[in-house]
Amino acid sequence: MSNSISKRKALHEWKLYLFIVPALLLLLTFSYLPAISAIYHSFFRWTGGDSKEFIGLKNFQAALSDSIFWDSFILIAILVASNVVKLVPSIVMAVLIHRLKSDRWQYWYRVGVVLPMIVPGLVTLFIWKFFFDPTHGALNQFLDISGLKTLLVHFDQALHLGGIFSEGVPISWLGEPALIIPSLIIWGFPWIGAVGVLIYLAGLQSIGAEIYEAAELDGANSWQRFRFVEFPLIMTQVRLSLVMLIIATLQGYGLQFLLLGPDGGPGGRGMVPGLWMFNRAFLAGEFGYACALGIFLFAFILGLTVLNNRYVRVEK
Amino acid sequence: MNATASSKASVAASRRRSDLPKHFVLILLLGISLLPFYMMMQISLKDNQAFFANNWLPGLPETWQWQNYLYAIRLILPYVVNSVVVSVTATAGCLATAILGAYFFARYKMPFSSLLWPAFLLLMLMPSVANIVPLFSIVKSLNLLNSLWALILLGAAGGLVFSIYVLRNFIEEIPQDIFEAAEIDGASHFRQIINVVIPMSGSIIGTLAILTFLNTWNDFLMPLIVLRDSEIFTIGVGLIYLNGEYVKEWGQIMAAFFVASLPLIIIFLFMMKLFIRGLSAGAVKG
Amino acid sequence: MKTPRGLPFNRPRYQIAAAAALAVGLVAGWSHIKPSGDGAGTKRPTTLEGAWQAAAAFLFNDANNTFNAARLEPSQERERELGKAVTLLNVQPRTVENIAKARRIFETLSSGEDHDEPAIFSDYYLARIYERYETPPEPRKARTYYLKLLEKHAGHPVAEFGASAMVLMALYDNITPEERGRRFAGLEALGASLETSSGRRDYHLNMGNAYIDFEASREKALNHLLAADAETISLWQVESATWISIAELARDEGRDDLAEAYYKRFLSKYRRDNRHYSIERRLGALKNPKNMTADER
Amino acid sequence: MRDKILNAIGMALLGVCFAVSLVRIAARQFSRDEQGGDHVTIRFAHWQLENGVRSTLDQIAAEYMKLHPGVKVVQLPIPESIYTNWLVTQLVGETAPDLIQIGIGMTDERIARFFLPLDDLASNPNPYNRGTSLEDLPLRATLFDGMESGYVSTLLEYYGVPISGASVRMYYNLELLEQITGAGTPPETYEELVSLAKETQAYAQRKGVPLVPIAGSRYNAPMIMQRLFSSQTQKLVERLNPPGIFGEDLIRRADDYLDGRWSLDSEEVRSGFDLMHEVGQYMQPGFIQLQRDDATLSFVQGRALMISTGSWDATSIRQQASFRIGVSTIPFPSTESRVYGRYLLGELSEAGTNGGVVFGITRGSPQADVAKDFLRFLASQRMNQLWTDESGWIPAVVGIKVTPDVAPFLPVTVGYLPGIYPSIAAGGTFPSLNRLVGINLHRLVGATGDTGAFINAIKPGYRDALIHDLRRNHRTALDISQRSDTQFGGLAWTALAQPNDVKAAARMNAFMQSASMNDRKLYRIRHSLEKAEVQ
Repeated sequence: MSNSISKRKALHEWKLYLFIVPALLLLLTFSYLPAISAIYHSFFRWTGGDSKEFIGLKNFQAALSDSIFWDSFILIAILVASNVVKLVPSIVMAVLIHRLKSDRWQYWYRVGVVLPMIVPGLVTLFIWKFFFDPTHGALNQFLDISGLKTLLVHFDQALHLGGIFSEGVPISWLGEPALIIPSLIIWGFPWIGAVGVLIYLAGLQSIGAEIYEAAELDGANSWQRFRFVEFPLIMTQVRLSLVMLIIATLQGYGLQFLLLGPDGGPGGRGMVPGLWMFNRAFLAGEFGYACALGIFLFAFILGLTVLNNRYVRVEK
Repeated sequence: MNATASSKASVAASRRRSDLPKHFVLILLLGISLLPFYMMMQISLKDNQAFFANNWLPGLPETWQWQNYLYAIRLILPYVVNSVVVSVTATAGCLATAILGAYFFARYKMPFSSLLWPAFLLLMLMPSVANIVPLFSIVKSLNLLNSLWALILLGAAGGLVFSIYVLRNFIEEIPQDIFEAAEIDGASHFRQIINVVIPMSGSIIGTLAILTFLNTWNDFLMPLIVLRDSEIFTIGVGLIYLNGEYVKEWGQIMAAFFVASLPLIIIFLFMMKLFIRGLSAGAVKG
Repeated sequence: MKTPRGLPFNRPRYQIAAAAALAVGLVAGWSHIKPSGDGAGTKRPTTLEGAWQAAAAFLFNDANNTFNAARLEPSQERERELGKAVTLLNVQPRTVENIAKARRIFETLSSGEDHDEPAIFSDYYLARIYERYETPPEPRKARTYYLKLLEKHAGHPVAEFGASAMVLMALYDNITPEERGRRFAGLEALGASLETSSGRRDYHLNMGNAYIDFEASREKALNHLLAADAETISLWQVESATWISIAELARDEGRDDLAEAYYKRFLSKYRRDNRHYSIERRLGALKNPKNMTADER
Repeated sequence: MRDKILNAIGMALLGVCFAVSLVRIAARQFSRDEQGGDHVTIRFAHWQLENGVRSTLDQIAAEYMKLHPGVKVVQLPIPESIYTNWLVTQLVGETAPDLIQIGIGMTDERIARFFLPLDDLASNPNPYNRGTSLEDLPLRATLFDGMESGYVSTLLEYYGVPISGASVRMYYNLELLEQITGAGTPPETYEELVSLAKETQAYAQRKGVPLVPIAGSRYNAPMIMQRLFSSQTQKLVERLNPPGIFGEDLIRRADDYLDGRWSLDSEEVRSGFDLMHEVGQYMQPGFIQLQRDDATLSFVQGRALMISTGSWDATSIRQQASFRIGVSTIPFPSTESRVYGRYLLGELSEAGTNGGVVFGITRGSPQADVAKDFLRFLASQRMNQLWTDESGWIPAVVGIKVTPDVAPFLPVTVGYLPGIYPSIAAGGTFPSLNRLVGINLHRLVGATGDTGAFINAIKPGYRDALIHDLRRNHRTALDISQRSDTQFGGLAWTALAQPNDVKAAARMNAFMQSASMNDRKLYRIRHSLEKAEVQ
């Protein structure tokens, strides 16, 4: 961490404060003011136009009894939990690239990892929507060809799930409430985060050569090498990626909106807090109420991050 | 430096096992994540009939629809100029401010800095659904409507917090004695940044530059709201029209997306080295 | 980490690129700094008359500012106070304090001894405030002000507009049918005292529709709507619905000639209406009931 | 060393690219200032991105520019999904175009604050109609809906002029129809539609082709299902109406539900849901998750025999389809039908359909008079003829000959009123009910869909959702009434200050009628809410 400085020297170095001024100015106008305006408007009944009416804490009281908003945190919990699983492929890929013999291959694999970042999000979304299409989508075609479909149908009958998978009827992945959550989790299947992979690679390279020799002497197999040598060192980067991923999941609603629509699809199963804020603001025209929901969501994320920093302390 | 030393050591450890299984798994994972790229390329050469006839495999070369690219270039070209100016200036502005800010936090534990730092991080947590209208009224009160400056400042503010967060970790890694050496030579803080910080973290600055560039390049909502005259629209706005159509020509859409990401690909190919080394040089210590 | 070879002044590439990008970016900015947003907003009214027109056109804040700022002779002070209070009801953002401030102004204007226009308007607005601004509303206080208006200012359109409000407040209350019957009777007398055509029309419309809503009396509903129509209704949505109701009620009451007249009036004036074909069939059924299918009664 | 060169080239390339762009912008900025002088530019914005609309409007703009060399007319199409965002910011920012399409995202408060009243336009003849039969008719009388679609009742003024209209129809792939049935005539009644759908399924089975009778999606399926449901509740509405009331009244229907005079178990309502379930069987499985362009694409690709959508999609579909298209109204069950004939009166009347594509003029526009002139030009008979011929959309001006392609879309004036809809209202009056019905629709129309299961799913929440919506409607009515108090003050004072000003007196009189109409609605909602909460 940056070293401490005596009061006297700090006064002498007052010029340093000038360095933070541009950043502060920029953030104050374009990040803080909208946030403050959101807090201000959460005390009003506001339809986004000119007329607004001061109603004190009514928005917050209404939010407390808004079951749709609080139920949507269940889905968020599932998605956040699935984030932990979604980190694995990136870690596996980083470790495998790191253990390759030739440097040339390592370089070209890094290029391959970074390339998908350039593809605009709309393309990925289109391909996944096409993937889930019931009649001629890839997922159903694959299940039919591989015979997995009949397996699922027996599975459905055995546990009498009510015909989610029934013979001859293509599975509607986004049309059947029970399948929405699995579909949202499968989405983006290999979950390779380019930035994540490269950051882990960076951590792995800082492992000293002598540590590997020591592990070699103890006869550690590849799993033990990973468990005791490689994984501890990239633990901090993994934790950072996890925090970033969780914040993005908690705030995100674009995926659910484009795949399932503003009401969260059949059964409202795809509803997440961000989407309900969007729904209330733009569909019901209750901008003030949406701001109040935003503050609850912000408090939730803040609590989670503080918890994460305190209890997931990892020694560097 | 120690990077190559450690990989040689791991080579020694695993020379008995061949790399084949690793390559197999890597190519499998990479193949799936590159699927969107492949689909974008092959669909851009088809019209709807051909696409629905066979979805996955590219058509025979003589059936390729080059007029999709003609359409895309005619649609995107007028906007490329504006996008380049906005993205480059925004990225430059964002990085300049971020370097100064990060230097402030990293150099000394100044009074109030322990207060400012959490205030910065809070911004990353704020959900941003209902702030289109307030953001717009701020741009309006700054009298920046219908000018590229609005997009430049918004773009710069967008990537600022993350850049400061990453740069601070990096600058703290630079040993103090280098700074003291520069100070003894009479270098002011500004001179120290130019001569010590930037050269040492050139790679991480390249990385953040590309990440910020990507964000401003694809944004479409802000430009459409802030700009009025169509000749200063950016690429994102051109793309939104394709998505707005009701009977979609997927070939044209994919061609337009490819043309729009072409400048990125070109810059990437040249800056790849910088970008990868930046990320790999222990950019983020958490 | 070894210390680098001397002070790294010799890495020009980055410095030039960064400086160039920043400087040139500033130049580009200059040509854009003056956006060409040229819309001139609505012009601010300056006179009292302009303020009242602004109030009528939703521009509440502008009107309120003009009422506060206008330089007037003493004789126009009461008009200014009224204007301030009337616009305060809708100045944005709306707050409970604004409503209370408006009420205090209305109370001072109303208690003044000379019963001029501002006093009449103030009594009307005090009634409205107790009717639908107070939470929970206080109908009794509102009634006293409406009655005071009718007694003291019979023939004044604003005062008589309160009569139709009293009808709604009294009948759409959560009361037993018997109580509602008594209130219906009480309100019947009110109609006779109204002198303005608009007052009578709105009163009869409210009474007629209330009789229909509560299915209290077809005959009284018909008479009230006929009385309202006599005052000429200019709003097409209200007129078309009233004509149809009159025709339907007349038919149920067996007054076929009246029903036929109103069916025809509706059909000739409202050709472009989704109900047109159905009303044609009902007119046909009225004239010769036999060709009407059973379930179209 | 090699990567150093690569980096250098990269940076150089970026620098060059950046410099070129700057020069282009500076040059354009200079040229724009220089020729901005003598030129008046008016811009008009709309959200109709369908094929044919933009090209036709460009043609009309070109015609206008030919007549007025000094004026430049620019079209600004905005995608529907972000139109509200775009609109709010453009109006607030006073950078709005001179003409804006009124509709999506528009509240009467925004209209009053940002748009010009067009009474002068409405009551005077349109100069561009000189030499036609409409020459001396006021503009209002030259439009088929009397400019009703441009009238804002709470403001008692005309704020918009329509140039088109819209209707919902059933589209057929005529070539496929001939192959399947041998005859190219679309079905007249719902029963014929069902038998055609069965034949289509058999045909698809025989031929082994992926063919579905009706293309369905989240957007298209409700269009046919809602209308079919409203057929089964036509007589229910007549039964519920007390003597003296005729036609649809949503507050009364809500009150009837809360008083138990009708419920989800009423036989008419069950029959309506059965009808929705049955028609859902003939759409592609899982259509709930598909969107508007998926359905249109499958119809255009020949993978569906029919699709129900609006007249606005006609040109897009015709340009994309390689086959001839037939169009008819959405077939209703016949009154003789044993199963669905008992509860219905007949096809719906569209006599009251209002005009569409309504343009208003923004207050902030510095060249409002030029904008008004262009709006008159747009709504002239000659230009509206060009509009319907080129775009394939319905004309708004009376006395225009339409092409055979457009004819089937003209409003049908013979017909009855609709009954209630699955969420009582067709539009947005009861949003919570819309949401409740929407998120449970898969229980009704899916492959394993069943009316009983659907009713049991929505019944528990139906009453609370209805009360929530009634409260919202009460809040809106109260807002209007409170706002009208200040408006009434302004109108009354002005009228009483000049007793001989007839126009001011007429405006006050009209305003009192519209205000008391709203007050009646306010009190009726409050009354049924108090009754419901008591139970």
